[in-house]
Amino acid sequence: MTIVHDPETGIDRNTAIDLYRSMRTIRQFETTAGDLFAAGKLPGFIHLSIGQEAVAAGVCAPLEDSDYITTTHRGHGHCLAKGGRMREMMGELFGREGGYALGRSGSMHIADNSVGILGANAIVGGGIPMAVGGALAAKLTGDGQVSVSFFGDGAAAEGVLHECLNIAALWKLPIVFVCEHNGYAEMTPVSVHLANPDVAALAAVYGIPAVKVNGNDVAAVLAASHKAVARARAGEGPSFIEARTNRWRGHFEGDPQKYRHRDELNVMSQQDPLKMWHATLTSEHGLTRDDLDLIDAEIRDRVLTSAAEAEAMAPSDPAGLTRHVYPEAAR
Amino acid sequence: MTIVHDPETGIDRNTAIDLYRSMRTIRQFETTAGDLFAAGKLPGFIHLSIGQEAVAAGVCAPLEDSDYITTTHRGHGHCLAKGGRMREMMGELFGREGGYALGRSGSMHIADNSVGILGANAIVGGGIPMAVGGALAAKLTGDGQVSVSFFGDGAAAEGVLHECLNIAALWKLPIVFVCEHNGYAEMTPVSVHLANPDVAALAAVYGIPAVKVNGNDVAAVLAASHKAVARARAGEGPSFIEARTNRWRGHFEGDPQKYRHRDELNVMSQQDPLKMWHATLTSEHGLTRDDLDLIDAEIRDRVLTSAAEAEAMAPSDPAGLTRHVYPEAAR
Amino acid sequence: MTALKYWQAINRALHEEMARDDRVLLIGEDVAEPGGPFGASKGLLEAFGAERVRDSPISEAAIVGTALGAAMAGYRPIVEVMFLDFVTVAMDQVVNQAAKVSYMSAGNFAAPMVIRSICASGRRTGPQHSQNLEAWLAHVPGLKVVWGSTPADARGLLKAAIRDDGPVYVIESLAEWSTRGEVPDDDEIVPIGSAAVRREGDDLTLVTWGGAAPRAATAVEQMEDVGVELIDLRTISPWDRDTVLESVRKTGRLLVVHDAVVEFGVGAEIAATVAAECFDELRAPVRRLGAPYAPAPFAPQLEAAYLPQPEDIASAVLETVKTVRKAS
Amino acid sequence: MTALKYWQAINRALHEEMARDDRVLLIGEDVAEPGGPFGASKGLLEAFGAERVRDSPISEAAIVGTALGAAMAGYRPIVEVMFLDFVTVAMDQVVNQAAKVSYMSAGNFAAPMVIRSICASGRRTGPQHSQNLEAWLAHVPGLKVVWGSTPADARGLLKAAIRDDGPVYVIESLAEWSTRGEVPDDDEIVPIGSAAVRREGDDLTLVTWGGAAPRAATAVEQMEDVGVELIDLRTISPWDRDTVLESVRKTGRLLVVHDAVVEFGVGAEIAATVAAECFDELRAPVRRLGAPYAPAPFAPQLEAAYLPQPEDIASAVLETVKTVRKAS
Ligand SMILES: Cc1ncc(C[n+]2csc(CCOP(=O)(O)OP(=O)(O)O)c2C)c(N)n1
Ligand SMILES: Cc1ncc(C[n+]2csc(CCOP(=O)(O)OP(=O)(O)O)c2C)c(N)n1
Ligand SMILES: [Mg+2]
Ligand SMILES: [Mg+2]
Repeated sequence: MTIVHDPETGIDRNTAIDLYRSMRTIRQFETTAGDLFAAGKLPGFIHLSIGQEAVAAGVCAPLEDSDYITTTHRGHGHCLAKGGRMREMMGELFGREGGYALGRSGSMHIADNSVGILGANAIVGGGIPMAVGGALAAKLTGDGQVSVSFFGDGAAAEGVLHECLNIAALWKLPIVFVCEHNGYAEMTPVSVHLANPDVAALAAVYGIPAVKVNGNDVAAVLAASHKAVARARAGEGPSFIEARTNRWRGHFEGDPQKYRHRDELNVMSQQDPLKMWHATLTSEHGLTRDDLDLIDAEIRDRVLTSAAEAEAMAPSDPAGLTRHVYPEAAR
Repeated sequence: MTIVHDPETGIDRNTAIDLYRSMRTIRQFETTAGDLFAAGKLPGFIHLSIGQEAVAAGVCAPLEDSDYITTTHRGHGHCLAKGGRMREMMGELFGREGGYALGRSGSMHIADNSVGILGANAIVGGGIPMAVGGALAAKLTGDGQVSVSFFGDGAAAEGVLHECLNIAALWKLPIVFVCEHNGYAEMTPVSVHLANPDVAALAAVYGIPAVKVNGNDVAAVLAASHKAVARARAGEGPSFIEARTNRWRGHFEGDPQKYRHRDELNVMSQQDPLKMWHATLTSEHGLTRDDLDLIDAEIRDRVLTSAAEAEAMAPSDPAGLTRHVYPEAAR
Repeated sequence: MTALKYWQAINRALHEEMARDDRVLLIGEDVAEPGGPFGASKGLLEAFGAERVRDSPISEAAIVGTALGAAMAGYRPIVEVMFLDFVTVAMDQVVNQAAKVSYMSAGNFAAPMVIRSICASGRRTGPQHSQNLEAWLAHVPGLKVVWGSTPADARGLLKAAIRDDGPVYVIESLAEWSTRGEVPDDDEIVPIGSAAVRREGDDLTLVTWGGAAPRAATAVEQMEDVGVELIDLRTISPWDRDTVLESVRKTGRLLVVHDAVVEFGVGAEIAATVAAECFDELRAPVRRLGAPYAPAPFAPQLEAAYLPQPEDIASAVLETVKTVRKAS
Repeated sequence: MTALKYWQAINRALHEEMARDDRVLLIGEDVAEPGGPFGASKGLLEAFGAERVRDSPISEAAIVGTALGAAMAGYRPIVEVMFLDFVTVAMDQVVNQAAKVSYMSAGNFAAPMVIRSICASGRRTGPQHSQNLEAWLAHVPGLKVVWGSTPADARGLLKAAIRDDGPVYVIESLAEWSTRGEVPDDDEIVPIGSAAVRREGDDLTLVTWGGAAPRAATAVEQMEDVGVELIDLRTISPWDRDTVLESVRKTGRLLVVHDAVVEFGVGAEIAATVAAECFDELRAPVRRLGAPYAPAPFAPQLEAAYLPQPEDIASAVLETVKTVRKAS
């Protein structure tokens, strides 16, 4: 989905619907994954991005397949918004031969060369340099490609982010840093892990244009992304977006969340990016509740079908266990 | 040397002389080490701090033996200013059994528990966390100790500095970060390695009081250090000092410095911290050129004697090669 | 003796040692208020306060170095690097700094500190959360490395590590987290450097540790006609050469089983040492069983194929025992 | 053939490969304008421009990862991590990221990149600048590790590494920096995974590489009555098992010599493999010679005692050849 969005003229109807579909797809994917996990069908840990859909949808909207992203352990939404195939993603969560990586990598390592997903990453901060490398490649190739790195507020405490900000600024690379600030690093609130919760300021100090946006408002995210991506494509260098948002679920599924205040969930549900955008679509773009119910149902169907197909895939075949340790063919 | 310095009333005569002696000692030590290296008497690499003496002398002046420092590959000056014993230092440079570490560690690893030198360090940025740990210990003990970490402008690009700034600010630790900004990381000028050469700004973003001082003006350095150390002792948390100074020599002795502009050395010699302070001592503190010549001669003598003694020490004994791999006795 | 889960045994060791010595500190991500990412530090904040038990930012290099500096200044910090895989962002502080401080200062400083990490091998956590990296750590002079496979050893080794005057890397098995075992009630430590002979036997010496140890025990339990001497190394560096060599001198056969990749793993050191030292006593070639040369996979059936299972271990035992030296 | 110094051979390889393939990039501290901290990248900036030859900040983790991202996006970057000791600040990017990309994406991505580091062992650079860490790297599935000990091999292996489709770690010996040797004039590469038999012999197989190789060669040159087969491994992972095993099957004796600490070093893998595979052919216990269990010391006489010298190697050869298996 490539959206040319002009903040002056606002978001047109089709774009608005696309954004809704993108967010709804993520919400549904995550909800279904959560259900499957609760049912004991998904091995390992999974980390859901429910509540954070607007960041993924808004940031990825202006991106082409040839643009790059890197993301984190909480990366399903970004991968979906960037065009990752749902069925292969589900297959990977299940640990099936039909998954993106033959089931060998799991939820935290979705990658897809065909749509520029350099990879989700299970090391906090670990994917950021890779995105810088994507941006360097883009700059050298000179076709106006852009690289985007998603990471959390917790990653702002990893030194490697700061190294990358410095390099991106020095080399004027076409990269957009996107901090999904959801107020927690696992069970630790931001007040305990960041001396300055104003993450955008950490980037601004390198001379990188850095904005803070309401990460629950997909239009605000899109506006910021649009500007940052345009700047990158024009060869003007890096940008930074701090998107304030909410992690509705525990750090991982199964996290009892004892560390959370009771009313946090109430506050969050009032900031539901889906509900908010639903309201905009009906009030400003002339869609009816029924129109949107239809979209919801269609997406629900698509996700559940993908999940069912994935579940039905053959389990990963141990015979292939040691393939691809070295790349198999010259590229 | 512990100096109580009140910036309101200025620097008294004794303090002024002590600062001169401290700087002169460093200059002489480094010059002698350079000569010994040129004569082929010192093995390995050595990195001299000629031109940067005011930072070491000024920062360390308000410190007690019980305070901690960590420093870098270019750390002779800091160790001397903190009370490191010249003879053992020279012994270490020579690689002698009488050196601080029995000759096993060399110029880049001077450490002395008795005067709080947690260690020089050959890994850029590697010593900074150790100083944070010293500060944490100081805070827990509650005796008003302070920890100081010296590092260069090059280290500002290592992520670990940023991690440490965040932690020090979060935990309100009694630490003073001192960046000796000499404009180079080895042969690479700061414009090529830092997007924002204003290193103090990198610390300020964490809410750490950060000042930039003329690192060639020992009075200015002392004023900044005095304030930062007092703040730390009072339990008010970390400070940051960026001291702009000059590295007169190559990165290491033997560096042909082809990357340097011809007139750089001229500019630097006009900013000689020793000459500048010499002028202040004669114009403001009533010392004569002869008084200072006498001090110079005395120090020269002391350094040359140490060097001669070190050279005469027995070579390191290979029989002890594997001692202290594990600590030998409970502490 | 009390029956405790593995994580409870760790928790108890932390409580006991922090109560015994007020220089002991705990620093790590989620260790204080949340009581540890998997519960191992429950109750410590409440018992010992926020000065001694500290939640840290996600800054592994800085917190390991902070622990080191505090250790050099007289404290005895424990720093948690959550998963063993994450030590990759803190290797400088572990290897170049903590491990070398005593040596580089010729004993003028010591670094009495503990680094704790979980190894999550076997828990379907995928290629960046399941690595068995003990071989790297063991190759570092000055760093001790321990890994208890039972609740009692997890507690006893952690206590010993905290009391050690140098840096000790303590690995803990997430796969055993809820396994119960008898834990002594007294203040007993498990000395660093001493292996446990879990079972005696005359035909083959099976050396293992950490995550593989319970699977090796399962394999051996079922074997009736082969006399397997099962040694749980417990300390990987410095490893208990005497116990292993003495056993192989008796059995004439060695099988090392670990979860790490075979190539350049800890098994190589043990096999090479035994091959050299027991040259005349060996009745069969030294043998190593471990993961194949590949990153750790995620899917259950892949991970099961990747890690040595009781059946694999049993076959390796049987094959090794069958081998006889050709007449020379 | 042309006689070139070791560093000139590296420089030539870089020039040749950057001219051959414009996807090849060079990134590192002091590599562009200054021409490399020790001259190895002289002239590259002038020849290939500032886009392809880049001076970086002191940010090893970020630059290794940057190289990786560029590799995944179709370039073939060479990234210089100046001294091997500094890989400790970039281990995550090397091990968790670059080495696993092909596997974790099931071949959807590859990481055709080279990481170059100097090992300064033997040059009196002290405990944090002299480590031989090849064992760590070799233990990482997906990462190849090479180390040429002669100008020709340094060039040929670097060329092969640049052309490899996966990540290759190239170690270079600072101690050999100015050693001259004949270097082929054509475009020859030294294939990864193939050892060089430097000298043939029937009595003992001496396996070595990197910094120790020249000292081993010196030791062997002087030995007249013992037939030493001298093998320079050149590639540490994947190592040339066939050449080594075949040799030991002939000689019946193995001595591995390296500059790394013996314990858990690469020698353990080779000795353990040989002990297992050549069980019946071995006439003497496998033997390893390396640095003692201590950080690398600074003072010349200490460093000389620390690293295996020609005399030490010669004695080990003689002692091993004397050994005979007891009648069993
Ligand atoms: C280097 C490293 N340290 C610690 C972890 C464990 N860990 C996984 S997610 C996480 C918290 C990340 O917080 P944040 O970056 O804010 O992302 P969020 O989970 O909120 O999306 C931690 C500490 C890790 N995976 N990698
Ligand atoms: C982690 C690491 N990377 C690279 C080096 C090599 N190196 C030694 S000193 C230096 C430059 C340091 O510059 P700066 O911090 O400004 O200190 P200065 O030499 O100017 O005092 C470099 C790159 C190192 N020692 N450690
Ligand atoms: Mg977060
Ligand atoms: Mg500098």
